[in-house]
Amino acid sequence: MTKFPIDEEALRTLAGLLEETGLSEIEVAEGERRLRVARHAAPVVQAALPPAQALPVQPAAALPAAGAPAPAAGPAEGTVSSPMVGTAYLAPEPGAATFVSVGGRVEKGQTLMIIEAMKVMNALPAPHAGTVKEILIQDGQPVEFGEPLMVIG
Amino acid sequence: MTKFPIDEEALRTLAGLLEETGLSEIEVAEGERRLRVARHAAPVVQAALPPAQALPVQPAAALPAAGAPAPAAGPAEGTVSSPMVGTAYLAPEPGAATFVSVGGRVEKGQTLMIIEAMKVMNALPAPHAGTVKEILIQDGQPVEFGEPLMVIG
Amino acid sequence: MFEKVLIANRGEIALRIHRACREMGIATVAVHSTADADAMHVRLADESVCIGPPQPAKSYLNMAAILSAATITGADAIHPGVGFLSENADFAAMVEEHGYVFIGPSPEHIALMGDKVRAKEAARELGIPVVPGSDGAVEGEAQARKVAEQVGFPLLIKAAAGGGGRGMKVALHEGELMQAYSMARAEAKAAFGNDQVYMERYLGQPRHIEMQILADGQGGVVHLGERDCSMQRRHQKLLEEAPSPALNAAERARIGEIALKAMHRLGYRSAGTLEFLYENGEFFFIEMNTRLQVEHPISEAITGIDLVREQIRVAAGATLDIRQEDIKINGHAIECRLNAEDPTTFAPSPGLVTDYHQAGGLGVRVDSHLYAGYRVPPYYDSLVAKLIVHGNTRNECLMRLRRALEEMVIDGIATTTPLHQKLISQPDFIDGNYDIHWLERWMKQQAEG
Amino acid sequence: MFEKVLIANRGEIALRIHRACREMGIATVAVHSTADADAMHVRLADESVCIGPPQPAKSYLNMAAILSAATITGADAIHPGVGFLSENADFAAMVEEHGYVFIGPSPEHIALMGDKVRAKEAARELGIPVVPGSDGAVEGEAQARKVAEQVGFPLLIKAAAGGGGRGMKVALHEGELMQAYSMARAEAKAAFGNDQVYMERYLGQPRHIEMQILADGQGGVVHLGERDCSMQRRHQKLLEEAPSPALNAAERARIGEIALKAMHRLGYRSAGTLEFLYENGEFFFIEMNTRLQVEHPISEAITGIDLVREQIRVAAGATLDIRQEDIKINGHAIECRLNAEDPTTFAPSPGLVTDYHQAGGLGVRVDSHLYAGYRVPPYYDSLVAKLIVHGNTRNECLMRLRRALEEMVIDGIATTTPLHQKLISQPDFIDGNYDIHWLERWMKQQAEG
Repeated sequence: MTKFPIDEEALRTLAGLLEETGLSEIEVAEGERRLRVARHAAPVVQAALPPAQALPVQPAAALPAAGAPAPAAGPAEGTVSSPMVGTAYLAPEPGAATFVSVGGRVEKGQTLMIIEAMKVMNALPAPHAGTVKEILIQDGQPVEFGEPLMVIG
Repeated sequence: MTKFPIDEEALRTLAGLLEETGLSEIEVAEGERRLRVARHAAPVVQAALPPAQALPVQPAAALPAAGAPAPAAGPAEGTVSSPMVGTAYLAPEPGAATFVSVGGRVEKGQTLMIIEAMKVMNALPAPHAGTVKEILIQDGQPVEFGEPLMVIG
Repeated sequence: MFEKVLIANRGEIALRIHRACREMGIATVAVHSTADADAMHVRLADESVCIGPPQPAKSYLNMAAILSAATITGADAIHPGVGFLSENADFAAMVEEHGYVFIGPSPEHIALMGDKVRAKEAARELGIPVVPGSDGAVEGEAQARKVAEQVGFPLLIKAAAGGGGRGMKVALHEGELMQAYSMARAEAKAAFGNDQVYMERYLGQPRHIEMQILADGQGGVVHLGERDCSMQRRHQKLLEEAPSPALNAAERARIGEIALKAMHRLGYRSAGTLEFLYENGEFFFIEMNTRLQVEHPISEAITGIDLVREQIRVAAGATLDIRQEDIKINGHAIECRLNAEDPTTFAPSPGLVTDYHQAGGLGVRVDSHLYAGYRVPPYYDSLVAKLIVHGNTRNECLMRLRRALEEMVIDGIATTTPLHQKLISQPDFIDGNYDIHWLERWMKQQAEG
Repeated sequence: MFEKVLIANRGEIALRIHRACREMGIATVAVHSTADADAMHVRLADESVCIGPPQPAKSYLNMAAILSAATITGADAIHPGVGFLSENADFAAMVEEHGYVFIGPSPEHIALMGDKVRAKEAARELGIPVVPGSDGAVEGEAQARKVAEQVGFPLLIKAAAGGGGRGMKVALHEGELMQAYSMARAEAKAAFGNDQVYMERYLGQPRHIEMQILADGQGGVVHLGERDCSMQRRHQKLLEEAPSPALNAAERARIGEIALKAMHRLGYRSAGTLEFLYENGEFFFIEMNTRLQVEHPISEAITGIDLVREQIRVAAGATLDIRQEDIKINGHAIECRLNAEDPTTFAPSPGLVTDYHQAGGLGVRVDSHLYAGYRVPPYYDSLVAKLIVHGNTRNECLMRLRRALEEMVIDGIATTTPLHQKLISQPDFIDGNYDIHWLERWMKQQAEG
C-alpha cells in the first residue's frame, strides 16, 4: 500500500480560512484531488433517511448538442455516461454493424453510439482512448442524463 | 478478499490536525482514495427528537391512599419521590414546625410531609432511615406523580 | 369561555382536543402517565402534570389524580376525550362536585345510556326504533305465532339462558316458524336445562350506521348526518365513511328527524352518537355513545363543523348557533384507523417510530400524535394515526385516499396501512357493498386463499 | 383523459401535480436534475427521468431534454407547473408541435400576456380597468390640466426617461398640479436631459388583489373569487389570504363579472390569474398570469375546487362542469410560504433537513416536498413548504394558523416560520389592515427597533 499523501499545510490554510470567513464548510478540488474541512456549530444530527446520493455520473463526453457537466464522483473508472436524455443506438442504422464492440480498441473522439433526442441524432465521441470493456445498454434503449453507457479502460 | 488498506499514520495526522485546528470534519481525496475524519461536539443524536426520558423517580414510600409504583431508575440515591399528584405541605398546619429539617435524622416510617389530594391529607412516610440531605420543594408547592421531594442519605 | 381546560386523555385524541382549545385561545393542561412524558400533546400543552405510572388504572383512570391535577393547575373544565373516563358517570359527577365543568353530557344521561337495558327502554320511549321482539319469554306455539305476526320475518329464536349460538334458530318465513321454535326450545333445554326462548327480528346483513348529534341542552339540537362504520373486525371499527353509501336522502332525513326529536325530549347536551343496525331501509337502535367518537372527523369533513369546539362551547353554557337547515352535507369523507398492529395477525406492535411522514395536499387531514423518534408505549390502545380524506364525490375520495395511503410513512413499527391499501381496492368496498360481517368474511378468505 | 402526464417542474408544485394526476388515475413521469434525484415527487412518480445537471438552464429549462423525456416515456401531456417554462410560449408551442398536450393556455395567450405593453392594451380592449393616465407624454400646462381632469387625483407625474424615483412627483389635488408638473419636468431635464413626462393615477396604499380564473376555451368561464397577496417583500409574496379582508361582496361580484366577460371574449383556456392593484374601491390591472399560481390552494380551500384537476380536465378537451352560480365562497383561508431562508436577513439556507414534521388536524393542509433526511439543494427557489389553513371565519382561520405554525417542525435549515409567527400576531394583520408596502415598512421598523 502506498502512503496516503496529506497536505497538512493546505489543511491548516483551509482551517484558518474557515475561522476567518465564519463558514462551516470548505471543499476544494483540483483534478482528482479533493480537500474538505468543516466545523459544526451544533451537534450533528443523524438523518432519518439516507442523504441524497450523487448520481453515478462521470466526467463524460461533451457533445456539441447538450453541454455535459461533470458532477461529483462516479462509478468505475472509464465509464462513459449519457450527456442527454434520449434513445441510444449502437449502430448507425438498423441491421448495420455496431460502432464498437466489447474488446475492441477505440481512439479518443471515435463515435461510440448515437443518441437520438428531439429527432436529432447526436454522435457520442469517446472521451478517451482505450478498450471497450463493457456496453451497459441495449440498442434502442431510452437513456437518462448521466446514465452509464459504456466502460472504456 | 484482500485486506482493506488502512493508513493509520495518515488518519492519526488528520486526527491531530482536527484537534489542533478545532475543526469538526476533514476530508481528503486523492484519485479514488478518500479519507475523512470527524469529531462531533456533543454525542450524536440518533433520533430526530430526544427519546422518552424516564422520569426521575425512585422506589418511593408507599402511601396507603395511592399505590406508589417504582418506575425505572432515578436520580441521586435516597431520593424520595411523590407517590401522587397534589399539594405538598412540610408542616402539619400553617405556622407549625416542619416535620423534618435538613440535617435532621429520620426513622423509617416517620412522616416527612403531607400531600393533599382531593382534599384528603396523605402523610408521606420515610421509606428508609437516614439523614435529611436536601428538601427539594417549597411548602405548599404543587407536585406531580414521581416528582423528587427530598433526599435522605 | 373557559380559561384553562384539562385534557384527561392521551394519544391522538388528546392532541385533537389540545388543537381545538388552542384555536379558541384556551390554555391546556396535559395530564399523563410516566410512559407518556414525551407525548406530542404533552409537548404542545401549556402545562403538563404527571399523574401516575403507565398502568391506566393508576393514571388515566385515576379520578383522584386527575382532579388533583385540575386543582394544582387551576383548570376550569375537564375534557375526558374518548375511552378511559369519557363514559364514566361517576367521574362526570365527581368533576362537577369539585366545581369543574365536565365537557360532555350530564352524569344522568351518561348513566342512562351506559346501562344497556335502560338505554333500550329509553330509546323506545323516545321514539327511536329498536329491534322488535318479544317482551319476554315466548310460551307456547300460539304466543309464538302472535309475536311473529307483530315482529315480522326473518325471526331469530334464542334461548333465554343462551350464549355461543346454541339454542338459536332462524325462521326466514312463517313456514319455518314452528319447526324453528320447537328446535330452539329443545336445544335450549339440552344445553342450559331451561327451554325458555325469546324471539326478535333477525338481521342477516345489517350495516352499522350512526347519527352524529350535537345539542346544547337548551333546546338546540342538530345532527350532522350519518357515518357508516360497517367495516369492523371483532366490533372494532377499522374504516368509516360519511355519508353511508347505502342511505338515500329520504332515509337520512327520516332517521335524522327521529334523532332530533329524541334528543330534544331527552334534553341532551354535548356531542353524542346514536348507533343503529340498518337493513332493508329500517333502523334499529343499538346504543348511544355519550361522548366524542374516534371517527368524528369524517362528520367534520362533510359539514365543516368543528365538533370539539362545539362541545367546549356548549359545556361553557353557550347555545348552538347552528340550525339544522344550515347544515349541508358536502362531498364524501373516509377515515382509516392506522393501528400499531401487524396488518394480518393484528398482533400489537409498540416500539420506536424511526421515521414518520404524514400525507399532505388537498383534502387530506391527519390526526396523529406520532413523530420520528417517538416510542409507542405498549400499555395503551394501538391507534396511532387517523387518516381522514375528503372529496367532492365518493369516487374522488377513494382515489385521494389511495394516493394519501401511499404517502404515509410510519417506519419502525408495523401498522395496518397495508391492510387499508388492500381493502380499498376490493370491488365490494369500491361499490359500497358491505355489511358488518364483510370484513371478517373477507379476511377469512384472504387467510385461506 | 390522459394516460400519462409528464411533470416539467420540481419541488412542492411537482408533488402537487403528481397528487392530482394520481387521484385521476393518470400515470406520472417526473423529470429531474441530478440534484433532485431523491426528491419526493421523483420517489412517488410512476416513472422518472434525469434530464440534466443541477443548473436550471440545463435541466428544468432545457426544452429539448424535457421533450426527449416525453418521447422515451410515451407521455400524452406535459404540465409545466409554476415558474421555469410555465409561461414560455415557445415551449408551449413546441410541446404542441411535437404532438403532446400542453396543460395550460394556448401559446398565443401566453405570448400576449407575457408582453407587458400588449397585455395592458389587451386588458383595456377586454374591458378590464387599468391605471388611468396620459396616452403619451404630456406637453404643456394646458394638456396637463386636461389629463388631470380625465385621470383624477392623486396624480403621479413621472419622467418618460425616468427611473429610481427621480423626475417623479405626486399631486394630491388640483392645487398641487402645476407645481408638481413643472418640478417633475425640471428634475427630468436635470437627471435625464429630457423633460418629457407622463401622468397617471397615483396609488399610495394599494392592495394586491388577484382573481382566480378557470376556463375551458369552449365558452365555460368561472372565477373562484379573489386572493389578497398584499403581504409582499420585494414583490415576493410571503402570505396570502382569501377572501380579501378589504373587499365586500358587491366589489367581488363587480370585478368577478368584469373578469368573466374579459376571459370569455379572449377565449381563454385553463387556469389563470388577473392581478390588480386595489385602492378605494377601484381595481387597476397589473398583469395576467397564464398559469397555476403558488397561492392557488387558498382558492381551493374556500371553493372546494381542485384547480389542478380542472386544468388537466380542460386540457384534455373536457368542458367545465361548474357554473359560476355553483361556486360558493366558504370561510377563509391563509397560506404561509415557508422558505428555506433566514427569517430576518432572507439569506438562503439550503442543506440537510434533519427533522421534519407537518402540522395536522382539522382545516390544515401542507403542500411540501420535504422529508427528514432530504437535502434542500442550493440551485433553486427557496420555497420548501406551504402551510394552508382554512376556517369558517377569518378569526378561526387566524387562530388555527397560529396553532399550526407552532406544530411545524423543519430542523437543520433556517426557514421563514418565525417571521410568519411574528407577522400574524401584528394588530394590523389581525385587523386585515395592510397594503403592499406594509411588510417592508414593518420589517424596517423591526430592524430599527
